[in-house]
Amino acid sequence: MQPKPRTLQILDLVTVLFFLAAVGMVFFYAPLEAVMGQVQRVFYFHVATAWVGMLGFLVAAIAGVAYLVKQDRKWDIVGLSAVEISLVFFFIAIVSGSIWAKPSWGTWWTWEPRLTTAAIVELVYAAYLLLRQGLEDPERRARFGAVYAILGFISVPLTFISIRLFRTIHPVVVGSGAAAFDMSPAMLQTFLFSLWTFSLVFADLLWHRIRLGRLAERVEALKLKIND
Amino acid sequence: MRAFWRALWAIVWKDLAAEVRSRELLSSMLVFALLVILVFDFALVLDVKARHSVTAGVLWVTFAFAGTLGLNRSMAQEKDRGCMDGLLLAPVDRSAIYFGKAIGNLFFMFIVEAVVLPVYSLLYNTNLFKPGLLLVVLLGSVGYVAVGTLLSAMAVQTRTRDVLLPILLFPLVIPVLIAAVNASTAFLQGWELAEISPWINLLLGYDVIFIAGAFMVFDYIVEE
Amino acid sequence: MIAVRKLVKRFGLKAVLRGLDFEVAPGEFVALLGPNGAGKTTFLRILASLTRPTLGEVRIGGYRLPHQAAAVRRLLGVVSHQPLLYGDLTAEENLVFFARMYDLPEPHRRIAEVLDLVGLASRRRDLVRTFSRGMQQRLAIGRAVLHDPSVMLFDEPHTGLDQDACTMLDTVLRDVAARGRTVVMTSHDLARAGDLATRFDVLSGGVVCASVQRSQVQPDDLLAFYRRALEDARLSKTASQGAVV
Amino acid sequence: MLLFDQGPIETTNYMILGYAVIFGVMLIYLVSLYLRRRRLKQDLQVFEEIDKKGQ
Repeated sequence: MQPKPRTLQILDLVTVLFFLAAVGMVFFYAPLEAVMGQVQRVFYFHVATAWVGMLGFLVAAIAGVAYLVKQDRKWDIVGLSAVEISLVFFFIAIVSGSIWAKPSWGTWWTWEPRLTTAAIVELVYAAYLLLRQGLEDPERRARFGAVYAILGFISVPLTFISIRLFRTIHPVVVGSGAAAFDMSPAMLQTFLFSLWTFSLVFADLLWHRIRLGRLAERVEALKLKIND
Repeated sequence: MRAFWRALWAIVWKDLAAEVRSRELLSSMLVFALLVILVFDFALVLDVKARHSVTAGVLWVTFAFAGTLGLNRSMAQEKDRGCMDGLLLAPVDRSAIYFGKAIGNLFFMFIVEAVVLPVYSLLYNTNLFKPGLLLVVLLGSVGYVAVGTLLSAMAVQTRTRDVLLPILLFPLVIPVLIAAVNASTAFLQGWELAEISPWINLLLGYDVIFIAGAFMVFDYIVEE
Repeated sequence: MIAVRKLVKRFGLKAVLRGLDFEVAPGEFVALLGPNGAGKTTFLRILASLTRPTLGEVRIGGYRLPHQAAAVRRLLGVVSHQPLLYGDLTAEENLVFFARMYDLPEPHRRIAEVLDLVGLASRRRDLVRTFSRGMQQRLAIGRAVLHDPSVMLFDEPHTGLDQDACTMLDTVLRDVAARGRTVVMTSHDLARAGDLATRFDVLSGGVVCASVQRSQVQPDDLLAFYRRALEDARLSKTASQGAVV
Repeated sequence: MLLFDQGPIETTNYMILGYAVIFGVMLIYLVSLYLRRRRLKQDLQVFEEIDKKGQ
């Protein structure tokens, strides 16, 4: 195994520091929200995890295009890594969003456009992984994965628009309006800082996951060499 | 260009001719579609008022479910006896194969819809034959089949095969289903055109985007 | 007619073909022999333009694969161990369909000719589903020669056929080959290949490891030649691995 | 940290639950990355030894 690159070590350190700082800001710097109380603090990391999920989706689609053009396996590893991380973070976003919704809207789940779209994206990713699982030939797995990641990426904005359109015609009855609140400067700072921190977390995790993929590839190559 | 169209229609003709012989694709789609309607009737215990509001939903779920049967079967026919290789060996652009299969599938969808709509109208004593609704059915089916044909070509090459198609397909066609259901309801309940047009635009947009997308990536699905 | 240089095909990390060189002159009938998993089918699929090569150069009739695939496809007739036919269409309809796919100028005259050639004229209105395996395979040959290709690829055409059907198939194969066509056939049936081919190549370890002309080998010695070729390939591989240490 | 204000609703439990999920799932993912890496490294070691012996 190649030793951990120096840049990655630095990125690890910076990410951890930023993460600790973000946690500090969320709990000690951001003021208590006037209506919602403590639960509003979930909001900062909830949005940040959703942001990471979207970032991963974007990276997976770009990696998909790159794979189809270059036919280079490293893009397949990037795509799979991005999807896996996105899957985890979208899951966090959905569950934390639901926890936030309970006291705010009085229900664990509402068919709110963003929440619903996130759930559908999660299903697209699940389908992506199932598709890969059903294919033996790694080259075909990479190709189909790339195609599906691209199609998924195209469909999601349309899904969001359609749900949005649907909900404006039939407005959500349950606790509408409670979702909106004004952010004080300290809140806004915390919010933006969280977004920035989670972007770093994403980059760091992606790098680690890609390294893991490359390691797996090396093991696979060695296995083939021995069996030969 | 002439060769392209000849090959495209040859594939459509081949699919239809084989179907006229075996009828296995349409018969399973139709029986299944009618069963879905029946199941909905029992499951939802439709009283007159409730039925009125869910008609479009029931119709589109029926089309979508019956559609996956047809899509699977149509692509499995190509895969089982190596026929897909036969198509790929022909000196035509791969998109002719995609469009040929897609038009064949679309045709089967239309036949199912042409049976389901009057049967539903008859069973529940409503008239579903409104020009607006037919337009929605057309646009919705085009989008559904455009994505479905592409994904069925992927699904038949996997170990899990038939099981995988709905899992791959449904998350991607959600926009079509939402838009088609809403537009259908709107036409059935006689809404204002201004309220309907966003849905029609969405369907049109989806159709254009996904036909173009499928056209571009189909090569990567069928060629090794 | 066919020129392959340093062809490499990998499926993922697994190399199936490793720098294969292969040359076929016009009119030759080459039998590709080799154990299962040697990469015969993969190689034939690359020649058939169904699989893209990872590295290396493939030329057929002067056209390069995969870039000039459409031109190559016009030259190729392919028969695989699957019939590549539609069971719910009649023999004639199958051929009509493929004639359209190849955009043939006078389809009906040509289809009648081909049906005569493969001896199925009397069954032309029957569904392919009702055909025996041997008849399906003959019709598959009919489909492959429909557009009068100059290069023919046979992938284990005898698979699943009984003795009689094999003999009939051989007659058709010989007939097809006799018209000056270049033929590459994979087979693990040495006796059948020995009857048909003019040259024998052995594929092992992802390369062509031995080649012999029919004139240079007695039919009875073919098996010995094949065994020796595989043994040599095994030894040279062990030797090359030994050299690493 | 706690401001005993009259205004906001008491939602501390939800906040704790939310962050338990956020940190918990992230931790699980990190552990899974670590475990997968460790197993691959073990495999690599084993295969490298076999490879050396084989030659």
